[in-house]
Amino acid sequence: MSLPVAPKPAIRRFQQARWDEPIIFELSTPGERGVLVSQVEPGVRDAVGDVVGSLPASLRRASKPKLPEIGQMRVLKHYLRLSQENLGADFNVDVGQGTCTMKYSPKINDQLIGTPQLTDMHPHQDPADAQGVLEIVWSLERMLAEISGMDEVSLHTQGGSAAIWSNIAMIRAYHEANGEGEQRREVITTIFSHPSNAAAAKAAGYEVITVFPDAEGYPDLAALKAALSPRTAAIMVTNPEDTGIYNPAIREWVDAAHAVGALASYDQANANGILGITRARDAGFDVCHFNLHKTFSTPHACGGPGAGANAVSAALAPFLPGPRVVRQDDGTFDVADEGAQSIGAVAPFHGVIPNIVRAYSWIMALGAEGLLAAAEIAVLNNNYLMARVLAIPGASAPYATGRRRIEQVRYSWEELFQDTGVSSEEIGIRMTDFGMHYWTSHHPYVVPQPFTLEPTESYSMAELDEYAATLAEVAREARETPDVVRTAPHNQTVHHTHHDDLDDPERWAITWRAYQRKYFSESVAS
Amino acid sequence: MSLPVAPKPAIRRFQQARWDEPIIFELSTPGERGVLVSQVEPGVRDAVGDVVGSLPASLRRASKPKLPEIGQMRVLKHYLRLSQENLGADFNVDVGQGTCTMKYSPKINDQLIGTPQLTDMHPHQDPADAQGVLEIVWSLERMLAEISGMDEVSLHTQGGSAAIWSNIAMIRAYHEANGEGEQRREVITTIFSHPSNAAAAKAAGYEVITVFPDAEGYPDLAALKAALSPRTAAIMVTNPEDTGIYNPAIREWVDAAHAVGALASYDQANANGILGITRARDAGFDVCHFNLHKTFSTPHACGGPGAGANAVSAALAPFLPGPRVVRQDDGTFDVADEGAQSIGAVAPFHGVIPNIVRAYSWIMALGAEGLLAAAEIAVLNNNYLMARVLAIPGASAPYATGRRRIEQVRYSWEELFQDTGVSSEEIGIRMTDFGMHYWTSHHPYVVPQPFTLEPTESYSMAELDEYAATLAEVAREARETPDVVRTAPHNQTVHHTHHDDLDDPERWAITWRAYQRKYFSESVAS
Amino acid sequence: MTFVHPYIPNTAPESRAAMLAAVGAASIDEFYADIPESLRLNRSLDLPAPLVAEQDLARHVRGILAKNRSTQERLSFLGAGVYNHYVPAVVDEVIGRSEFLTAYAGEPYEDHGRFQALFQYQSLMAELLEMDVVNVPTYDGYQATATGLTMSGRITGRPRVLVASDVLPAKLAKVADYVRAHLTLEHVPTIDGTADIAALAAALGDDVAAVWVETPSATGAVEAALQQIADAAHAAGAVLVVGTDPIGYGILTPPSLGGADIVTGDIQSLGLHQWYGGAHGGFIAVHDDPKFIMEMPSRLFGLATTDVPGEYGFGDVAYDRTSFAHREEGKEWVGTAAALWGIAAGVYLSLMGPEGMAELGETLLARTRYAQQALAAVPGVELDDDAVHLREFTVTLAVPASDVVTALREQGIEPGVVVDSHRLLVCVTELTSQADIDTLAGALASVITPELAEENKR
Amino acid sequence: MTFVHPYIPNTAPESRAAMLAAVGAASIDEFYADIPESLRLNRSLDLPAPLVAEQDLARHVRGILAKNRSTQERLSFLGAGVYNHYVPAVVDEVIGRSEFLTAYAGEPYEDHGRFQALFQYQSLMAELLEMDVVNVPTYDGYQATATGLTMSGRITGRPRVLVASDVLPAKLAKVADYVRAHLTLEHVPTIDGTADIAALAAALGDDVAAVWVETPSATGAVEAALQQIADAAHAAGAVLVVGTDPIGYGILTPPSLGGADIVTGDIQSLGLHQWYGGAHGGFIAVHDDPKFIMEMPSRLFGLATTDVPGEYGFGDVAYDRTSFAHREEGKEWVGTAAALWGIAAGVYLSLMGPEGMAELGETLLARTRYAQQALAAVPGVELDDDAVHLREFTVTLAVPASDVVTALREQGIEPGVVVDSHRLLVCVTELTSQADIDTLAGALASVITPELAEENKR
Ligand SMILES: Cc1ncc(COP(=O)(O)O)c(C=O)c1O
Ligand SMILES: Cc1ncc(COP(=O)(O)O)c(C=O)c1O
Repeated sequence: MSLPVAPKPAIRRFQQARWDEPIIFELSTPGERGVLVSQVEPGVRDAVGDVVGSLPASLRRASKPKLPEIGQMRVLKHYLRLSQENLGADFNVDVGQGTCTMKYSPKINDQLIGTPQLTDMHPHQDPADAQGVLEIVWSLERMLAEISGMDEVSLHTQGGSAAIWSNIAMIRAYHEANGEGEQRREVITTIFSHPSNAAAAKAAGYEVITVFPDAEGYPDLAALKAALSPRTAAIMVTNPEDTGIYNPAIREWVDAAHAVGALASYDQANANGILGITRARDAGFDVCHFNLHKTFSTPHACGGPGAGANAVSAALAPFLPGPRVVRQDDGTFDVADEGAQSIGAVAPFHGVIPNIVRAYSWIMALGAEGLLAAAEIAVLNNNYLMARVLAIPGASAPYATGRRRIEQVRYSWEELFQDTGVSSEEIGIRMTDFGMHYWTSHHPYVVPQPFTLEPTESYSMAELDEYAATLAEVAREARETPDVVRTAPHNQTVHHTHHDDLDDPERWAITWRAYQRKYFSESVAS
Repeated sequence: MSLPVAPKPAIRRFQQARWDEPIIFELSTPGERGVLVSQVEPGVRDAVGDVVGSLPASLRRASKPKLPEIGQMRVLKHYLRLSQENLGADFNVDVGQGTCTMKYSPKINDQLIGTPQLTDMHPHQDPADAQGVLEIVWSLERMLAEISGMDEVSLHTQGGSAAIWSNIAMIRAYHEANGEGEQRREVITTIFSHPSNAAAAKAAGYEVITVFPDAEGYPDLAALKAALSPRTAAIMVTNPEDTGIYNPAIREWVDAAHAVGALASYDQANANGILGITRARDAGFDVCHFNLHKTFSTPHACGGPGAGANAVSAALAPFLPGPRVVRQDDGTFDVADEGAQSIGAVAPFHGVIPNIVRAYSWIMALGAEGLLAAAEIAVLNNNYLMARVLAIPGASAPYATGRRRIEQVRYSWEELFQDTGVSSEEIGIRMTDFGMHYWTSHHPYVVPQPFTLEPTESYSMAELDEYAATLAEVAREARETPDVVRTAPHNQTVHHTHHDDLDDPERWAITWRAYQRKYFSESVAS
Repeated sequence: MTFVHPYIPNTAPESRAAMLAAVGAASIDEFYADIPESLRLNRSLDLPAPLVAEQDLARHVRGILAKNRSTQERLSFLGAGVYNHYVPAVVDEVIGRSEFLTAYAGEPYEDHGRFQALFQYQSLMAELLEMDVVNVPTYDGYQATATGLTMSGRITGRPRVLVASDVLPAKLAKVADYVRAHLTLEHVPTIDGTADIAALAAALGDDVAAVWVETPSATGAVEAALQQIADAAHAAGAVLVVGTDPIGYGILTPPSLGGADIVTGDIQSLGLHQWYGGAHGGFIAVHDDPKFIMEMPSRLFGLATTDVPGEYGFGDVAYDRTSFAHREEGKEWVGTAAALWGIAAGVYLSLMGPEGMAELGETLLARTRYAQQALAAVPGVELDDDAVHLREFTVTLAVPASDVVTALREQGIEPGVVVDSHRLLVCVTELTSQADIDTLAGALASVITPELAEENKR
Repeated sequence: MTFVHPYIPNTAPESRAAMLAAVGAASIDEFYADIPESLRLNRSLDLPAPLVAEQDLARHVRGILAKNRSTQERLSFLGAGVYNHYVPAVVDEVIGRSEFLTAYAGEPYEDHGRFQALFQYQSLMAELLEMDVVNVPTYDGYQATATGLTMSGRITGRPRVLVASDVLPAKLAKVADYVRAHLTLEHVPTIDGTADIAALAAALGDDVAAVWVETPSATGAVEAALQQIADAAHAAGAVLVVGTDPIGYGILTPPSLGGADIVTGDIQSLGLHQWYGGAHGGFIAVHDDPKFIMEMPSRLFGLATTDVPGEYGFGDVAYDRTSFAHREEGKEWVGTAAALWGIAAGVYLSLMGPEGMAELGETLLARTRYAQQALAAVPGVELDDDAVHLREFTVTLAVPASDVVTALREQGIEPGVVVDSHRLLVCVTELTSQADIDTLAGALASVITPELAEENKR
């Protein structure tokens, strides 16, 4: 009776696939073809003659581009092998990328968008032929209006930061329309608001003032008031902030901004903890945005396309980007030009259609009750995980001592670092050895040796336990076998990578051709 | 100037993904749901009352099945992780599964079949609504008739062995129709023909006579003639055989069978080396079959569904299975019942429709010229690889000395085994450490320490070189560090596995419930 | 060759030339030296011109398939062996994974995922069926039942099989031809849709290898007296072979608990699309009894330990049974069958869980009952029996069934499969809504006018 | 909660309760203590009833999407920023891989595949464009050009941009609003579809940051005098920023060889479906010059060595440029943009290779020319210019363009995009066959009758 398999160890024995593939150019074999192009019909050829030969010399490319020549299966194999060397959220207990709401992207939604009746639609088609897609755009706008409490919604942008840009562009247009464009040159944000608020405001020509929190990590109302003035165009804040702390005085913040004639812009990229609980409108905001690729489940796609949604009050509605999808009295949908005050197009056409359909489907799968459940369980998961993490010697959650957090927590390994010299970044790299992603936090590291975890609603208790146990194991290693941590990764596709080449213009190699030229061309060799 | 990366080593540094996942039952958490079922409408509920309560007691299941309870993402994650632990042909230089024609299955074909206009078709629909699928079935039959030279084709079966069964079932019906059913009780095959020929004949009630090759590995015509008699129902042979040797006297074999009133059945599962070169009909066969999942590129699907195609002469056509797809005078297609002599259904409906469409698409992508190119390059690849393999000390290709082979070769490590004690099976296991599949050969091991390689047309010279170099490396290890080979795998998902539990009825565990019952139930524990 | 083909890398002229040179061949023809000239085709195959550009191929095939009208575009009540159940997206995602789709016959090392997924399939089916042993799927339910019966013949050494239920004609044809070298089939006519126990008992004898029960039967009738049949069969030394569809066993008692020895059937209902009838897998389930197991032709994946504690290994159980090991000395044969569909069914059951299968079973019973009531309420439509039905049932119409089908097809409705001049086999699933059923009833009523009914009575 | 949701495992009551207990909370409401009561919604959101069963959701969404008629069902000559190029199946296969689709911001270790795939994308684009540096894609061509221009402003410290080409109105609107805090745009009207070199030279001055050329322009005209423009711009100390579509550069000289300093554009043509205009990625290419590179806001993936010889590692080049590193002190901003589309374009170029891109370019030129000829042969249709056109061109019609569109839509044809009362922008690709073009010409001829043309002249 020998069969029984011993129980599995507490910590997963993981190894990432390793294919050690060359760079694709190295796979080239003269003459091979990956896909063939349809030949021009003889009739066309006869009618047009030698179109290439008759090009002006300036337009005729002298030699073919040095793309690789590879048969189809080998191209496929190469990229499939690379895919296995990538830790998608579908494989991961992906709670380690705090602020990014790595929730489950339902496969049914990927399947639904695959129809040619979406992939093969052109935005200039007769609206009569596009009633389905227009209906979904319009319906999702209405849903997000309800979820935010705002009046009108635009889905044009391809990411959260682009939506933040739209926010500030509308604010700018609004003040200009009111003749205050010259006067209002400042935007106020907080250090725990996403960096794109500061950066987009700057790109729009504003000076940026950053408010720091009080000792307990709460946004500092007094500091805000000191910064506000008639020069203020807007406050642009995230709430809950990256710390997972909800600003209890958010209404006062908005009121204070309004008191000096500024607008209030709410970064709700990640609204995951408060869906159905509280809304941008309830706190008095003039404009907010959501990331469909966070709160509303569209996949993160290696870093996009995501999708941004801007929601505004009636006062800002005239400034929304265009074109607009409208519902006519007979219930059909049409495309209308943006109005005269609009900031115009912020991106081509109507936004990231595949993600708009996915987000619509996600909301339809959950409804009001489900959205609330998502928020509540995300918050439950977060507080549960916090209890587990704080039980690890060396980990702490600075600020708001003894209080609960909303959907994420910015933690610190400061104590562990002081004890061992092992940094948060090193711990993150070692976590990959167990098949888990871990991210430090946004810069600057106001919290020392930071890491931000956000479990969302997608993970079961068992998965949260696994993540926490793995963190604890790495922390133990940091104390007992720090070299194991410092020399990580050990179970990964690649090994410790030297970053010094990446910041030196003489040495960096941003493309294969630059690499060849810099290091292997005759002139270098000689 | 430090960047340049050293050249990659000659042998790929591979590691298979390892997730160490539990068995799915271990992931169960009470109350979780993976997918929800549509609720019955209140109107239905009212009309029918308590359908479960009103079942006879004998029909009402006492307790729910002990399936696991798992949220959707965790189910997905589990199976995705398992998928990464599997070496698909898309990832592999898959020349190691000789006789199986592991060629490229074009992705476009997978994409084409994904339409609801194929997935959601019911076989009893109005033929007017099924013209597309019927056209493809009919067209593929015609194409295969041309490729085999036979008169009629049936696509009903789901695999090559099932097609072999159809062959023998038709042969049996034919002899019975001729009043020779009682007399003809024997089927002759060769040892290098696929085992399913022997096995299916036995299942159909025949005695099986197996002919062995001559000293040079050529099928032995004299031995065949000695075995033939009025008791012979059929010869059932593969050609080229598993050795890659084409029987130059194949016509004489068929004639000899015919001379005693027997039929000749040709296993063309793998016709890859002779497409457009020579045909079953040309050698006089009465019936043959193809595997669409070998020669005609449909994916092997972890072991099915494949698809079999039976092609017959006019004399055997009345015995083909049904229903039949027919083309009417007006060019439309219809479904017709099989005739009175038909062996009837051999499987539900019209065969493996997704694979029928894939095979059709593959042929259409190549045409006559492309099919010939596939054959010729498959044969070129095979002879090229043979040269590489025979350059490895310890490897040999028994039989047909100094001659070329068609599409595959049965090799032997006998010399290496004599020198080192390392077996072909052990070499195969070690090959997996480099991300490569390798198979010994069909039983019995007439060739000692055998391995059969079949490179097909899908691999570039570079990939064949890589495979051969890896084989050479393992052979070198067998001589220099045999323990490395013997204790393999080292870079795999799992490690050396103990097979002794698998053959003992007391110990085997074919399902999770049997495992639990046998090893963990109270009665065992006590 | 006039083209370099993307599927055939070495059609690139330089590669081809280099390889020929490497093996010292002047031309590819040299490799074919063993094929006599008399057998050479020596002309081009007569096939349509190739569409070597993928865009052209795609347009061509899409154009043909666009001639189809799917059951998404029609209101379908078609069953009879292919069922329109919902396939969760995760199922398609998993079996669409390149690693699974394109793998074949790897070792348990490199193909650990396949072995585990199929072991899990076996295990999940085992829970649904309450049987300890399930095979890696064979082709389809027809083959599974055929093999279940030949197993009974080998186990008992007896020649007769009693068929106690109504069986789909195609299945019966397949089984009959398959087993006839070893067994004869005798049909014991059913009463009211299910087995005639008395007649069956009378037909039993010590030459009976097996009693074969289909439940749900070809008309969707569920056999409520399975245990009685089992007892009678066992008393006669016969084996009880059941052919079934597993879809209802979240709520219905599985045959093993009614005394079945070998349970067989098709897994198309468990997560496979309809595919014009082109997607099937056959399961064969037995108890953990070597007498039965050693007669199974299919592969069986079992758990094994490895050198590393806590690691599940897998391998083939009792491989020596198979034709792979011993050619004609193995049990029937084994080959490429339906593994991927087995993985699909495993994912399906993993997602559905006990609650899902129970709710689904209840939904099917309720919708079936509702459809029976709704149709029976149409003048000129009569239910053929009052057995418990799952998913399918037959009605007798006052007018020719094929006329009704023709008329309803014009309305975009496929009302069912004609099983007899005036009989129709109607099928509903969880995808058939109440409104759908009401639409069918309305359409039937409009077609079977009282007048026509009158006419037909004459 | 009344349901356990498959997407939210801990809605299972036992788990929920266990977790609350573990953290010592009586209810979830405790976690929200910081949210003042006055801000609470305290009612259910007013949303449609959920479709929690996947089958119901699928039916609902499919039902809505079935209202669309795609360009597979219509004959489409629509372009204007979204192009119907063929997408090889392998592209969709790769970007459909769960590992790529759902990954986000992993380290180069765990996400080696993503880094390599995007480094390859950069490198493949670099060959097509003959430039040494290409970014990880930003949102779209609009953004790419806008950023190209703001880069030029930062590099030169100057305030004016001269727009030398016809630009799509929406792109112009986006760019104008984007750059206006830093730059003013001045349009130098084109002649015969391309730049008016003399006027451009006259407008140049030492306050000009950049000359912006679009080629192909909004009307598909290819700028043949790029080098002259570059020379003039460079002489004035300005940067040449080109907005383009990379699809033609298998056969056309890329802008870098005509003196462009910053080349920007959209990758939709390279392997992305039309998606109703919802799939774009923006590239920004520069030479390997830190003055330019350090002004780029996007991420740049570069090669690096690892501890293991022969292993390619990757990492972020000059990360300190970015807003991730320095908030408003970074260059503009960086965020989630279009990485997956970049991978798609990389796979596309890997498949196409030099021959494929060359053949495609030639095919596009030939089809465009053929379409121009075929349409110009229709009475009442005139070509607007005789510049070299790639894929798109405009015609002036003797009747109102919107009437023509309305009439042709009734025949299932989308003849093009109306760009002016009597002007139509017509687009062809490799998917537009000769027969398709002939159909369009025939349909136009039938609509623009001489009579109507006459009437409209009055
Ligand atoms: C709060 C917040 N705001 C804005 C963003 C920026 O979104 P994106 O990455 O789509 O540009 C993020 C995402 O990281 C975020 O978490
Ligand atoms: C020559 C030959 N015949 C028959 C078969 C059996 O085909 P299948 O595996 O589809 O049953 C094979 C496949 O291994 C084969 O190579």
